[in-house]
Amino acid sequence: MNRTLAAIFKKDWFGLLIVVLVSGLAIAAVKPAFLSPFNLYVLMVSTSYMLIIALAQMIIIAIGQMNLSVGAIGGLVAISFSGLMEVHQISVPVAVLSGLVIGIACGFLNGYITVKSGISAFIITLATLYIFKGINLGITEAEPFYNIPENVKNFGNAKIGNTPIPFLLIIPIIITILMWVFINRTETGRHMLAYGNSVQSAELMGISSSKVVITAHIISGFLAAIAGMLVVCRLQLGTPNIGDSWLLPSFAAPVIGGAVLAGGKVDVIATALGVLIVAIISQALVIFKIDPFFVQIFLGVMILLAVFVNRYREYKQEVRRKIFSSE
Amino acid sequence: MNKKLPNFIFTNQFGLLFLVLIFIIIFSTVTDGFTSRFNIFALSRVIAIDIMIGLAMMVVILTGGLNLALGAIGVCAAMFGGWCMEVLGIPIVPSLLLTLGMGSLLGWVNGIITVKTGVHSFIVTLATMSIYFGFMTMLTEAEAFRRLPDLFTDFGSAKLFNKYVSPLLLVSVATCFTLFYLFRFTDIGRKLIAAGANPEAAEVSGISVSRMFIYCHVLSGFLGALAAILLTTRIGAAIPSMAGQLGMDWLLPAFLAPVIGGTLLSGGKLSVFGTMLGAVLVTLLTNGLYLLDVGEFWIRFFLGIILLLAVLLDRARELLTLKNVIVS
Amino acid sequence: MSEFCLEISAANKSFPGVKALDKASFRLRKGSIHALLGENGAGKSTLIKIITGVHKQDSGKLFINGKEETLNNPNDATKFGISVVHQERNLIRRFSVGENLMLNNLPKTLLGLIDYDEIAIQSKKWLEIMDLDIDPSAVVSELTVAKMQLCEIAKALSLKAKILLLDEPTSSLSPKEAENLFSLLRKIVRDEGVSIVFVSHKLEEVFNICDEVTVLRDGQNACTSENINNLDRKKLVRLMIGRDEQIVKSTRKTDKIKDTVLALNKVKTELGHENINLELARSEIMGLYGLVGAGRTELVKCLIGLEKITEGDVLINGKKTAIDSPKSALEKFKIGYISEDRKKEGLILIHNVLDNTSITIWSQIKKAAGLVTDGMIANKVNPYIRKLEVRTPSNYQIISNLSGGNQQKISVAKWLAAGTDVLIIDEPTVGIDIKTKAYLHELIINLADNGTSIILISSDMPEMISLADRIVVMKDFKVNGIVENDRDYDVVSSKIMEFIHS
Amino acid sequence: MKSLFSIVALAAVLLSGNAFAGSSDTKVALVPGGPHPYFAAWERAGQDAVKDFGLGKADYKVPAEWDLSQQNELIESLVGKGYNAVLVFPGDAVGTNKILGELDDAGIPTAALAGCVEQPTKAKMCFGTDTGHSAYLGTKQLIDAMGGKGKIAHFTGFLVDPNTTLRIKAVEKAVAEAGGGVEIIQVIADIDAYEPADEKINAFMAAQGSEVDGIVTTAWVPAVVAAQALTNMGDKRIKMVGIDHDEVVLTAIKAGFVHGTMLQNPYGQGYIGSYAMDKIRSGCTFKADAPWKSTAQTDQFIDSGTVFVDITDVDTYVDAMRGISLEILKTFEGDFLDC
Repeated sequence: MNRTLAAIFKKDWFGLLIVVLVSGLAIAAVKPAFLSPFNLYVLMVSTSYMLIIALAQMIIIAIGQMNLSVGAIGGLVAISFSGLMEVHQISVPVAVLSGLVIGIACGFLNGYITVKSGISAFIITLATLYIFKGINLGITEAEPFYNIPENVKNFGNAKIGNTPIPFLLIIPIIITILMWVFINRTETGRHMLAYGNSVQSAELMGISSSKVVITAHIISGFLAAIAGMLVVCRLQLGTPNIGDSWLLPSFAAPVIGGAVLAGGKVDVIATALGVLIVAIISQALVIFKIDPFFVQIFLGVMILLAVFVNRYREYKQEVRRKIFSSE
Repeated sequence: MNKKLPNFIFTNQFGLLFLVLIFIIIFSTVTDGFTSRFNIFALSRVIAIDIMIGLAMMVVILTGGLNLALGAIGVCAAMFGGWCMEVLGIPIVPSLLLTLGMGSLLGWVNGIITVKTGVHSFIVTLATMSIYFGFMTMLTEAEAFRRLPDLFTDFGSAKLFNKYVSPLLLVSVATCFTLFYLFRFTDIGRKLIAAGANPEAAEVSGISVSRMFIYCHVLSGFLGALAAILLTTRIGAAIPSMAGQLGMDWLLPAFLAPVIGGTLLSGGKLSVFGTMLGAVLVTLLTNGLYLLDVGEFWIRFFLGIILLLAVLLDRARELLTLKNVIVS
Repeated sequence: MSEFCLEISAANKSFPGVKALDKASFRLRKGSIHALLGENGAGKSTLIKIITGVHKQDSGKLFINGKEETLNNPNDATKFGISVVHQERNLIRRFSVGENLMLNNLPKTLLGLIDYDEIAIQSKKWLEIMDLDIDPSAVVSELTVAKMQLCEIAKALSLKAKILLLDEPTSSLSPKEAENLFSLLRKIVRDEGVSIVFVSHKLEEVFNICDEVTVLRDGQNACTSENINNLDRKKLVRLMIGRDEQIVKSTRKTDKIKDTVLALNKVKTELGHENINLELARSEIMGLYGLVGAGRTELVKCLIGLEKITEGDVLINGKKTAIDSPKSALEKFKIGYISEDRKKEGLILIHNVLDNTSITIWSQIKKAAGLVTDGMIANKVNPYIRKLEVRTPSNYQIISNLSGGNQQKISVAKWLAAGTDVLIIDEPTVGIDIKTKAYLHELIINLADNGTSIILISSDMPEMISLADRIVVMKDFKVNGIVENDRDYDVVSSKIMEFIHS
Repeated sequence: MKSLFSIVALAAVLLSGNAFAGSSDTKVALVPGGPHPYFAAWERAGQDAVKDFGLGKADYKVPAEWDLSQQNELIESLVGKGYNAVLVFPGDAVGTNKILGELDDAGIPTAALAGCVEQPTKAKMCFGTDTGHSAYLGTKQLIDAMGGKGKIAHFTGFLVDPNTTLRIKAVEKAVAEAGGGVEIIQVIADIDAYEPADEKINAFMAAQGSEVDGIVTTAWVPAVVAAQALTNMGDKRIKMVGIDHDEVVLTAIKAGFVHGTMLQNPYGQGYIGSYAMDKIRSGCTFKADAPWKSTAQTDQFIDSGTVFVDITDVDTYVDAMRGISLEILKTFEGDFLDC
């Protein structure tokens, strides 16, 4: 029993859970409104799509790469999704489906080019970022699509029964669980982490790089697509700017969750908590009426703190490793 | 560091030079006004700034890291310089020195944090970016400094070589040669590269890697400030939005130039002139695409396509030839 | 059914510029341990890569159990039960031992999800075969190298390997661990019906466990499936290098050894060394011997300032000093360290010969404004590159394109160039062919004779005894005893063993 | 945008009003700050100007990104292409001045459109909206709607944009004038992207929704998101005054969730702006005693019309705009120009 407790304590997400609870309670103590149903609802809404965006980046971090085009894919899907429904009167399910297909296609493109060219994904996705966003602007000429079907809009606002839980949160929750299972309990998932740990070893173990990398990018594109469409549901319009602001948070959450940019170490639960922390912070900034000029600084400091904490936890283990690492 | 000439043909720079020439020929034939004096002058000025931004990022990429705070540093430095000139009334030269000092200082902070915590500079600079920028907006309340000495602002619009070239370009090119000397012909430069290529080996070989990494970040801040100065003379004022929200408008040119120029993202291999040509290529393309009526909304798309082709082309060349040039 | 489980006949393989294999043949008898020998660059690794499906031979046939087969990729090889244990550790360090063993065919539950309990059970089986009592859920990164090695073999077995290739398996093992490994190899050959291809530079080992020998020289067969009993060391060496081996009989003049240059006094380190007392005299070769994990490399790393010394004094020429970094070790105290880990700590693989050889001397030779040109460097380092007979097309060759032996020569050359008073040499001849090895031995002795004090870390007992003047035996991060080396192999080695097991 | 069609009608009216003979070699470039729906009307305005006033060209040219340098690059390339008059929405109220000066040296007349550049400037005029004043008027409207007392929240855009600071000050001014009854309880800025805007504004609603009585938004995105938020909440107690003509805002006004919005006149700006540029190129100069308005930024300001619309005239605001444009155009030459 004690050993399991110790094991839990070692987990990345444990510390974060504490942070979430403490900060949550602290804020609530000062501003009871923080725990009001509506506020919780708002919190969960903003968490919902950020969660998926973070996972879309996390899966790429897992294989030791970066995907700069997450936002561009999300934006492209968002406007295609709403555009198809407005301009071409396509039924919602079909629109969703084609949205997913586009996302997957974009992801596949990223993965395929990265694998075949052997160029760092950072560069490839930097280029595709231009391409996807370019198509987006080319199609929309910066004009939003407004006529979103009612049922889509409702989905964006509805709560489950009279709980404060938004419908929007359902899909992200399901996906988070699936991702956890995928990373920890499926062969492909483990192979991705193995690849992230050491490309060379993975290949010598007969793990196919191209399969791993392409799959990862497809998943990333798929998730970005879902996020894009959720944002449309939420905003109730398909504007070309969707996705422009995703890049930084997409990295912040996994990193706060203790992910290693070099690859091979990610934690779904911790990432989810990372998203929650970021959301709580930005809410706290509003609730406590922090001077708008001060907000940026605050966020930066928070990221640094989170990282320092993670580093400190690793530090001791490292000293041990030094001793163990034999001649 | 091979000096045998025939190998030059297989270098990344040659490939880029080739592309640049091709596009120059294309644009000057199919578009009107590409070769107009006004356009060339304008180009020279944009290129100058993009080169400087590219170099500033390059020196951090050398360590295998990234400097997301580059834009923020640039703006902070420029605003500080503007403040020195306008509010404190300090003469131009000392003000500029202070500006560069500020840039170096902010870079130094990035370096220290990265080295001391061992956290990847991507994260560190991600954080410092919003911190620096936040302080800047807070202190300036987004008020621009535009009563700058005429002598200073005129420099940005001065025209040389019978009005074809901006002096800014000379500054950038001079900087390129200085950096080339640093990395190719000095012990410190060689140490910087070695530290970037394999920190453990460099450390064991008696190089203080952490110091080298800090130098790289300081140098990055310094060049960032220099780029900001050029930009300030070009827009005639120090304005908080000169690099966009959080200074992120600088990031794309900052990555593109070194990346296209053949600087290794994993560190330890850079190309000063490659970065220069990279910046030239990108600016050339944007300008050319604007001139060809592709429809402004599609410009990003075409830019992306061409960038992709450029890196793929370079990769193909790389696979055909065995690279052994570390600095060029 | 053929008596050979693996057979390659007249295989040719060329790479741009070199003919790596020239009608090379190889036959592996079922249930045998077969030594594959040859100098670096003789074509061993190419042959192995063909056997494991990494490369494809240009011409020539490959038979498995008598049937001709083609291997297009490593997976094919795995399917035929061929698997290889490489020199570099190839486990996923953040994964558990069990998962590493099972990674290629992870047991699944009905839902198709990974079944970790099952992993524990199955992997346990293979660990037991290798007499490893590790918890399958233990994380690899916390194992000792020796254990990692055994895990890799266990992994190979778990892949139902019938043909096992071991590439320099003992390069980082202590004699005891090596002996343990050998008995296990014999065991699996006996019990699991495995046949083993054994690649090593340590001829003692070959005679110890191998049944048959194939020697390659310049891509051709110097001998094919020769029975070990028809060979002796002399013959074997002649087959490998085409001439007799000059045995280095130490001509050390110990009279030169005097006045302590470096002394450790009750030293305690953050890595856990306790009460270390050592004295090193001018032009002395002091050996550090011990099992893997005895803390030898760790000790010298603390000495040159890579890790911290927490208590006790370091005296250089009698003066108390604090060495805070390799930089000051090199520049202030002229102490150098040739790392055992060439790829990680020794060389910068993506840089060229010139830069790697000169890395230690840039600050020495710089002129005004920090000027350091290739010309200035070449003048300084070329003598050493020539002296060490480094084989490279030009000074601008990228290190990663050089053979292991030449790489090692470079990592030595850069410290010769630095002109240090104290040189710490860590496992200098691991994975190095006989010629280079002998050469490096002579070099070390010359250095000492000319006044350099040397700390030699080696797990190779013969090497240690032929070189060192005094042998310090370490165990569990402590000094267990010091043996004056009178170069009488049996006496000295037994003394050493006593200290190790006391 | 349906508003366009009725605006084409305006063109007809204007034509009949005054006939323009011959075609000039004036090539006007209408350059917005970046891709943004606000400016869409400029494209049509330019085309109509060409038809009606016989310009050589009047093209709508959009920078690839919202980025001062991108805008400068575009303008420079346009000049390279032979455009000889530039109407620009300043990428930065100060930073854009330099290039305008350089264009002026090259003999190319320029004017700031929709938003102003700060003086000193070589821009011939600022024809557009006095951002500060519009914010001020909007707040006044809001305060009236609130019955002269209550708590106000102000949502606005990027802090790096000097206009943002102007707007914040203007809102404060209006509140101050209203006396003690009204107070600003919160300013939320830097929300020019939809996702963060949605997050912050809703967070605000959750925390302060019960206390706040009025909301004034002085940037496009916050206006859209706030209007959306109120609609979703179905809250008609909180009064809101938005800005610009995004359909979300207009629908919210019709539905009664938003009190009203401060409209600008993009079509008129593009149409009359192009006309003015042509006049200036054909040798006209601005009168010394022209009836300039002056703003915090410039004293060579011509108001392109800022009207407040609420539920009563939201359907007919286009006519209001037409009226204004007509007025301006009628008197423009007489009042401002020496030809």
